Amino acid sequence: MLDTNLTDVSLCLFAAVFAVVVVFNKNPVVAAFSLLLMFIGFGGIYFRLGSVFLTTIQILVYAGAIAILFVFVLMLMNLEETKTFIPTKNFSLFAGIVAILAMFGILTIIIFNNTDYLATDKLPEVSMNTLFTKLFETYLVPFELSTLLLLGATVAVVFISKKRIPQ
Amino acid sequence: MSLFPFVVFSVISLSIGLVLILISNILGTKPKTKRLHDIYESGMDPVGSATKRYDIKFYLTAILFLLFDVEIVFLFPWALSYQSSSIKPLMLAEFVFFMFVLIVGYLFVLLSKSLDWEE
Amino acid sequence: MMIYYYLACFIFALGLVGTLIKKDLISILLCIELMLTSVNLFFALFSKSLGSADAQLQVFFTIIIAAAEGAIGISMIMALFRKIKSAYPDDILIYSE
Amino acid sequence: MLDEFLEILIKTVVILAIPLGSIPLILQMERRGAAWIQKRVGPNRVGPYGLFQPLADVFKFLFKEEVVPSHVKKFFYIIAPILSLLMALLPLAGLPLCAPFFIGDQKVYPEVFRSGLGIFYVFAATALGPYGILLAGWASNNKFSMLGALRACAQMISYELAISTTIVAIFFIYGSSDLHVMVEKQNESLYGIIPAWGVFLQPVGCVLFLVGIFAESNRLPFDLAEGESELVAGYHVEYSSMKFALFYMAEYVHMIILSTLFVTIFFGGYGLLPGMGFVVENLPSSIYFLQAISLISKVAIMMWFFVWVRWSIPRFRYDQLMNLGWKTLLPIGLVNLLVTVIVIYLRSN
Repeated sequence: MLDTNLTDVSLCLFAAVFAVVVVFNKNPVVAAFSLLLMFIGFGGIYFRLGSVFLTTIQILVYAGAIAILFVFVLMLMNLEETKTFIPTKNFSLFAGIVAILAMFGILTIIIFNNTDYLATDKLPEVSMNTLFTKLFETYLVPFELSTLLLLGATVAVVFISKKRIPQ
Repeated sequence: MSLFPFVVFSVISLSIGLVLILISNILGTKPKTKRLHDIYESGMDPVGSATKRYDIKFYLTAILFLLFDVEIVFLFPWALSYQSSSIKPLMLAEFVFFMFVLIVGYLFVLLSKSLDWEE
Repeated sequence: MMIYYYLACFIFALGLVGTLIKKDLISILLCIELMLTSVNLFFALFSKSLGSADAQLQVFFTIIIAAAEGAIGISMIMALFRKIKSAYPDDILIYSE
Repeated sequence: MLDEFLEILIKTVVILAIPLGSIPLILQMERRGAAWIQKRVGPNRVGPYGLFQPLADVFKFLFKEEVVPSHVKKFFYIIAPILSLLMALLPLAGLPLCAPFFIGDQKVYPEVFRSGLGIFYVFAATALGPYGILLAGWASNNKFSMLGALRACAQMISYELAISTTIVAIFFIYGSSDLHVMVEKQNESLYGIIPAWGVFLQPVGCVLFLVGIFAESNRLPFDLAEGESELVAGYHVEYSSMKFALFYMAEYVHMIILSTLFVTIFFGGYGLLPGMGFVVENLPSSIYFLQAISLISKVAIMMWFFVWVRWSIPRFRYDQLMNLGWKTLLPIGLVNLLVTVIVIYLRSN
C-alpha cells in the first residue's frame, strides 16, 4: 500500500491544484467550475482505492447535482469579483496559521496514533455486494432516516423559497 | 483496475476538439470589420449586463433536482442487491417505506406549487 | 497510499482557510463542501486501510448530509439575496443593525 | 505494456471514429428526410443526390471567418466548445459494440474503459453534459446565450430524474449494472416466441426513457434551449465557424450515445437482428462483426426516428416542457417503479 505510483501522484496534484483554485480565485464562477473538476478528480481517487460505487455517487451527486447547483446560483447572482476575499493582511496571516495547525493536527493524530494499519496491503477488497448487503442489513435504520432527512430538507427548501419577502 | 484507458480516451477526445479549432484558426479568414465584435442583440445596442438576475424558478428546479436525485441514486444499490439478497421481505419493506417518503416529498412539492412555471 | 492522507489533510485545511477568508456566502458554502469532501476521502481511505465496509457507508450518509446542507444553504442565501440584494455577511450585519 | 496501450488505442480510435464519422451521414439523412417529409427537394447540388453536401459543410466550417466577440470571457469562450465535445464523447468509452471476444485465450472487452461500473459509467458521464453548455452561456456574456444555457441545463436535469427512475427499474429486472449481462438476458426469449427485450418487460419505462432522451439531447420538440423565435440560437448565439461546429457535433454525439444506451437497454443491444442467425451458422467467426452491424442499424433506426419526430411534432412551450418533466414523467416513473417491484415480488412468491 505504500507503493505510490504516477497515477496517484497525478490524481493528487489534479485535485490539489483545483482545490487551491477554489479558495484563491477571485471569480466565484471559476471557483465553482474548479470545484467540479476537483470532484471529478476525487471520483478518480475513489476508483483507485477500489470503491467503485463511491465513484458513481461522487460523480452523480457531487459533480452532477451539487456543483451544477452552485454554478447555477452563481450565474444567477452575478457577484462582484473584487469583493470576494482577503480583507486584511493580518487576517490572512491568522487564517494561514489556523490552516497549518489544522493540517498538522490531523496528520499527527493519524500518523502517531497507529501507523500499523497504514502499511498493510493484503486486506481483502470490499466488494460492491458486501457493501450493499451491509447497507441494507446493518445500516437499515440510518438509511431510512436519511430519506426522512431529505424529506425535511425538501420541505425546508420549499418554505424558504416560497415565502414572499416584502421589499 | 486502471484509469489508464480512461485517460487515453479523454486525451484523444480532447485533442479532437483542440485540433479542429486550431485548424480553423489557421485556415479561416480574419474578420475585417470592428462591428463584428459587438454583442449579438438583433442589431440593437445592448442594454445592461448579461448576468443580471434571472427567474428564481431555475434555481428552485436545480435544488429540487439535487434532493430528488440523491434519493433516486440511493435506490440504485437497493435495486442491484435485491436479487441476491436473502431477506427479500425486509428489503421490500425498506423499499416501500423509502418510496412512501419519496412520494410524500414529491406530493408536498407538487401541492406547494413550486413546480408551476406559468403564473 | 499515504499521499492520499496528505491530500485529504491539505484539502481540509484549504477549506478551513477558505471559510475564514472568503467574503461572500456562496464561496463560504463552496469551502464547506471542500471540507466535507475531504472528510469523505478520509472515510474511503480508512475503509481501504482497515478492509471494512463500514467506513465507506459513512460516505453515503455524509453525501446525503452534504446534499441537504447545500440545498438548504443555497435557498437561504437566495432568500437573503432577494431581500437585501447582497450575499455578503458584512452587509447582513449592517442590515440587522 | 505496449500491447495494452496499442489495444486501448485501437479501441479508442474505432469507438470514436464510428459516431464521429457517421455525423455527416446523419446530417444528410436529416436534411433529405426533412425535405421528403415536407415535399421539398432538399440539398441536391453537391455531388450525386447531394451526397457531398456534408463534406462541403466541413470545408465551409474550416475556412469560415472566425469571430471572437470583444465582450466575451475569452479563455472560457474558447474552451467551452472543446469541453462540450469532450463531455459528449466521454460516455462512449463505456458502451459495448459487441460481445466480449477472444484473441488467443485472452478475453477482450470491446469497451475502452472496462470499469466494473457498467451503465453507471455511461450515466455518470452523461450527467456532466450540462457543464459545457453552462460554460458557453456564461462565457458568451450575452443575454440570449445565458438564458439559453439556463434553460437547457434546467431541462436536462429535470428529465434526468425521469430517466433515473427507469434505470432503477431496469436494474431491478436484470439484477446487474453490466451492459453485457443486460444484453445476454435480452437475447433469451419470452414464452418461446418474442425476444425478451426490455421494451416488453418495461413498456412504460421504455416510453419514459424515449421522451427523456429527446429532452436530454435538446432536440425538437424539446429544443427550447435554442427556440429560434425566442432566443435566436440559444447558448451558441455568439459562436461561429469551427467552434459552432463543435457544439453541433456534441449535440449529435449526445443523440447517438443516448440512442445506443436506449437500444442496449430496451431493444436487445448488439443482439443479432432476425435473419442473421443463418449467416452465423455458416460463418461462426463473423458473429462479432454482425453484432456491431446489428447495433449500428438499430441506432440508425433511432436516428431516423429523431428526424421523423422533429418534423412531425411542434415545439413545446417552456412551462409545458417543465410540467411534462416534473408533473407527468416523474410521477409516472415513480409509480412504474413501485408497480414493477411489487409485481416481481408477488410473482416470485
